[in-house]
Amino acid sequence: MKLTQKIKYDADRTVGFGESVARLPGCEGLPSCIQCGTCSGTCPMSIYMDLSPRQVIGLVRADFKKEALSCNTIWLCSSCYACTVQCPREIGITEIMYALKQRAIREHTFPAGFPIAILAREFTRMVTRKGRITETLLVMKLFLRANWRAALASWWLGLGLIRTGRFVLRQEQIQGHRELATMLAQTKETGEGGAP
Amino acid sequence: MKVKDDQPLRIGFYVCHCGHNIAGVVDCAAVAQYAATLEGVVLSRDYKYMCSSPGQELIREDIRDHNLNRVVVASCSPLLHEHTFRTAVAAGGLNPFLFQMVNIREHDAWVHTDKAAATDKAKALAAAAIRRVARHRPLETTRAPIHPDVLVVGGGISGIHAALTLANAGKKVYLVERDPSIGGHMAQFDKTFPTLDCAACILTPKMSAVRAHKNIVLWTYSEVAKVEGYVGNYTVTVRRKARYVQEELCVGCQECVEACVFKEPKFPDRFNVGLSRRKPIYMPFPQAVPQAVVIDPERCIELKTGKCKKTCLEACADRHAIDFQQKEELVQIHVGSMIVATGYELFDPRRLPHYGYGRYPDVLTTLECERLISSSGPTGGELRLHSGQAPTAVGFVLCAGSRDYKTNRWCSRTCCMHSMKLAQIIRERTGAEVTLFYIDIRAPGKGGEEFYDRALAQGVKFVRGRVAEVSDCPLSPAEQGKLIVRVEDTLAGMVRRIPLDMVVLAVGMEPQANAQEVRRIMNMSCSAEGWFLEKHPKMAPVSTFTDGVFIAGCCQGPKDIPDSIAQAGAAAAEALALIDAGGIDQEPNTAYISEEDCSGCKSCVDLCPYKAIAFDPVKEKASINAALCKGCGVCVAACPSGSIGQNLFEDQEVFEEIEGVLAHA
Amino acid sequence: MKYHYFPGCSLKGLGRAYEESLLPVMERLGVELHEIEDWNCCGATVYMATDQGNACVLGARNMALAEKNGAGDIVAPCNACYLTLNKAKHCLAESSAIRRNVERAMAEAHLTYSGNLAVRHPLDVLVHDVGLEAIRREVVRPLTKLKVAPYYGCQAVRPQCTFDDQWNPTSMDQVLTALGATVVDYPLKTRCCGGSLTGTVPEAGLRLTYILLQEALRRGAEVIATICPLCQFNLDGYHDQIARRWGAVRIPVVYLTQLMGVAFGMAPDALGLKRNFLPAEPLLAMS
Amino acid sequence: MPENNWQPRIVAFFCSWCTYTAADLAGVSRLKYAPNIRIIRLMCSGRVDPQFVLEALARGADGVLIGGCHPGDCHYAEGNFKTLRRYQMLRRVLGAMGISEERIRLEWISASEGERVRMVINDLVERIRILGPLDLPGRLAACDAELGASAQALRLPQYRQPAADLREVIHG
Repeated sequence: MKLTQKIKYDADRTVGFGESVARLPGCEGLPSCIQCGTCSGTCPMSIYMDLSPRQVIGLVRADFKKEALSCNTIWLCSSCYACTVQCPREIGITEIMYALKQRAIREHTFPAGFPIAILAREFTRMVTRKGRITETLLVMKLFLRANWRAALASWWLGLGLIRTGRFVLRQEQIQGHRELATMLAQTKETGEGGAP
Repeated sequence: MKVKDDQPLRIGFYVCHCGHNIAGVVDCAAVAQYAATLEGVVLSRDYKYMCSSPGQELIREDIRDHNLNRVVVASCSPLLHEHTFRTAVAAGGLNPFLFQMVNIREHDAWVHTDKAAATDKAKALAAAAIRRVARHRPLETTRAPIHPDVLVVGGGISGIHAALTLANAGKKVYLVERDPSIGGHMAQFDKTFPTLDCAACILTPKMSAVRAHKNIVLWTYSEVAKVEGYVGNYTVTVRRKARYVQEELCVGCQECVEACVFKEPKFPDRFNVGLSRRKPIYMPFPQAVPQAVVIDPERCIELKTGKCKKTCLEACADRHAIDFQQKEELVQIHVGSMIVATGYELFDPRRLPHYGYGRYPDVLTTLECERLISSSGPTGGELRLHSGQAPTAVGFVLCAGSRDYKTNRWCSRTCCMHSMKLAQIIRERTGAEVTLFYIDIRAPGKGGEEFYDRALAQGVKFVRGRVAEVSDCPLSPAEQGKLIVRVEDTLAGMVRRIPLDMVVLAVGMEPQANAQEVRRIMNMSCSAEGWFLEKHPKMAPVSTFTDGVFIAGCCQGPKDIPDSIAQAGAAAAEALALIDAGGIDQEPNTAYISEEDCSGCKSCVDLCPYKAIAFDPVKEKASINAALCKGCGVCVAACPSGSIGQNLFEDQEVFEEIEGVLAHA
Repeated sequence: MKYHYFPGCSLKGLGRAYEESLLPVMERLGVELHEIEDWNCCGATVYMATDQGNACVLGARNMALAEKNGAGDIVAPCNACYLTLNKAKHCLAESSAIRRNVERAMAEAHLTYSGNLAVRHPLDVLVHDVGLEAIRREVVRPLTKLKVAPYYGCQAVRPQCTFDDQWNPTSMDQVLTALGATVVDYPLKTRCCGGSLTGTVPEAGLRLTYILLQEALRRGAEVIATICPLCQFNLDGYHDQIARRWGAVRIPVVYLTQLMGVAFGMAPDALGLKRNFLPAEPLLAMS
Repeated sequence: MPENNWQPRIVAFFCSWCTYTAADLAGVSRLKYAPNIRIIRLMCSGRVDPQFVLEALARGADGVLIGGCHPGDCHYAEGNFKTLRRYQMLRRVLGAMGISEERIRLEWISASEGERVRMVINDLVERIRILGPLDLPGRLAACDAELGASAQALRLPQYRQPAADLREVIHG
């Protein structure tokens, strides 16, 4: 049996992390959490999470940044907002998950080849360049970059789409795609993307 | 500046530190130094606790030693300690109204963080009071008589206890209850925590005592319609609803109920929260007081159509207690004080669709569960599912609707204990597995923690987590036909699905739906949540802002039976103190008319809500009856010739205050 | 009744049957939908979750383009578009930092965003603007005896919902009743379908889908009605994979607007009804 | 007073039963609000003589807040309705005198609304900050000087204090 110390020292904390999250729009409710677990109980994905949403909130509030950013919880959030609606303290739990996701992306604290993060990257890239999403192309990219086995397993899906006339290979693109790219670049320069 | 009687002004100024409460934000020494420079101030001190005995003693000695003729104290709210300091001033030999108070705690130190600004504000307020007090004149209080009779509104355990206490002290009490019987929620309980003594055994003797007491006039099925007057002298109109049964003739034999043309009970029975049925003519519950039946006009065929065989009349025979002609009555009574004990309502869990109340028949409220395990309940005390079977697994969902920003933000204080009580009874009687889902177990008070211990020892399972959802969607064979609770077991650190037969929602307390109406009638205030507001949360917990009106029990906020009874006793004691004092000193803030200035325009006459202003048609002047004046000052502000003054709030006094607050930048 | 129409990427791709049924049904009900010219992707929750500032730019551009064409609410049929556009609107109203950021980007394209247009779901429009009575009048082929499970998905009613309850919405139930269908009591009506997780983390995402299908079947539904292209795709697209993992749960999943079209007497082809993986047999049989 | 460190000064007249008590509650709840307010306690908002308001402005207040019980809740039955009537009249008078009506405000605040006290005071202080100093004493002094000069020129008797005039406006 390999033993590891589970104790946390104060030096393991990133002091001010919790407060920095609580300052973001929609995350103001963070300090009022009473750790009742409604969010975890309500969450349809919580059964797969390494940390329950409640625990993530607890870690963020206690400034355990590394732990909060490296869990799979933030990536498994499917944005269904069930927790936000049910929270007795009206905490924007989904927003807090978003904030952590943004922070994790910025600090590259997610597993390499993690499909959710790759989907996020490919998705934003396609929108930025083309203005629209061509779902079938996006999914193909995702499978190629993240998990080629899944791509093989899903060959039937492609066939089905072709059969039902929904398989699009021509990339959709808006006329103002260049203009849109400039607009989006505008915010990058100032670093005011709303991300923490 | 000179005082009216030509004595030079000698003002003593005191600024209180209130420990750190004031001194932590306001520089008290600086305020005292500043005040010392103001006109008329001969003595200026700062002191740690002005309201303490040494603080009061200081005022007394200074008045004597320094020949003070005015006193100003800058400390907390005058609503809290004005009386204290006036008494100290009087003890020093001065007229108590040659005093003014400055509120630098509630209105300054506690609400500001900028120390310089708060100190400036304290100086400005002090300057205002010093200017104002110079204008004060000696005043005398008048004493209003107190009518010795008391009205108690609400016949739950609080109202019952208050009424009995007063009646035992020899006072005449009117007890008015909205329902056809007294008893309130407590009558619906099986046992009471933490002692698990039988609720009926301790309540029904008190109910009977009310009925038998010669000093109590009990009016059930009645409501307070109107209150006029003021402390010591209230005129109350009570609406006595038609019961269609002569209460004093009915002996409670219930032969009429037996004889009713409805052979089977058909209508939801309120006492059993709809879990059983009753007829249009019914006894509210077996131990009801008064023991008199009542007819529901919405259900009775005779009252609805006039075409009934009236078998009830035959059954009642020569007692003639049933009276279809009975009409609602308005009765006027005179009392000197009132105790409001109107209780609470339960949260309606239909507002939480994810808990499935109203959708799944085996999702119940704690009160419904209470009736099911009560031997006087619809199942004779057998806990049964909708299907008639006995449950093998029961869950209690705590904080259903409580501690939730979307429903009720408050903790109802009793639900943890109430649920643990039901859990223990279920464990004892049925052996079913009982799980309690909780956020925090709140078992304070005498015997509370021991009660929690007992529940644990009895094998009640505790899962720390607020239930997210109750559903009937099975994901495994074990879940088939069950109610499934989805919850995070926060101590075990995992999400669980727990199949149960019965789910009991521990619903909290809410203010009565008509609380606002009652508040208006009684001229009280409500907290933001809708509970009746006490005058001071600690120092005057059963008084209200209206003198002579007291509150007791859950209408003031959620509480358990011992606390309700304690409060009811306290309210009764307050009323007794008022009555036995024989009278009440009235603040001498009445208005008066200077006859030579009155132009006789009569514009004040109609403004007065107390009809205190009379017009003398011969002299063509108005005059104010000080005994009737309540001191609002509406007439003073309205008088076009400036001929009306108000003691304690003279125009000149207010002008000095205005000038004072603006004098310091 | 005139509205700006924001179809979103899905209605041009995987969810084209939604558009194919929405447009003729709305036209029949006298609702004019004017597609916003050169609209761009709303960004979906993916963009919102990773770059809120730019997600608001995406939303604001669409709304500004709509504004150029005059007054009127925006209709967004995809739940994710509906949520994202509304969220962008909300962020723009609440946060001055985001507003400044967006204004700078908008200036780049000579666009102005006033925030005056409401973004609405077609279900809201159907129930509150068109009205159940008008829907009932168009029914020529009542869906009598067809047992339908109304599935709203999550993002049509959460986190803010202006037109229905967030946990137990009933507006689609009302529309289905107006069509003559029998509405099955379906407590999972707002439970998440798995969203994009069916693609990224299939073992987790597909289980959500499976539970939804299974429960609808258990409650006797013959068809599930949806109002979101991603919900429809997730519930319809993985029957084989689900069958392999947990056993077959075969129940067709169609758009509410397809059911309306059938009830209005329209041809299945014209409603995209043949684009389902699992053919909507009970419906095809009716028309 | 130099323009750059000017702070609004607001005089408040609160009825003892509702608004004054609510302000006490704000204190007990430790709510924080702007320190620019000076509260004067009266038994009823119906006691607020329009003269009080004018006097406050004439003595240098930048704004006046009147607080009373909600309609229907007056401790004295309906004193607050009289306040409302006078308040509307007062706003018109001030408007006619070229003083922004926003400088005076009437609010119904019940004894339980401590949070509302905070909100109203902060909001009023902010609005007055935007309006800037009223400086009625300064303006009246300038006016006096001017009138005094012309009176001298016309050999009229000395002009009375303008603050006294303001009271006349109400009593006339």
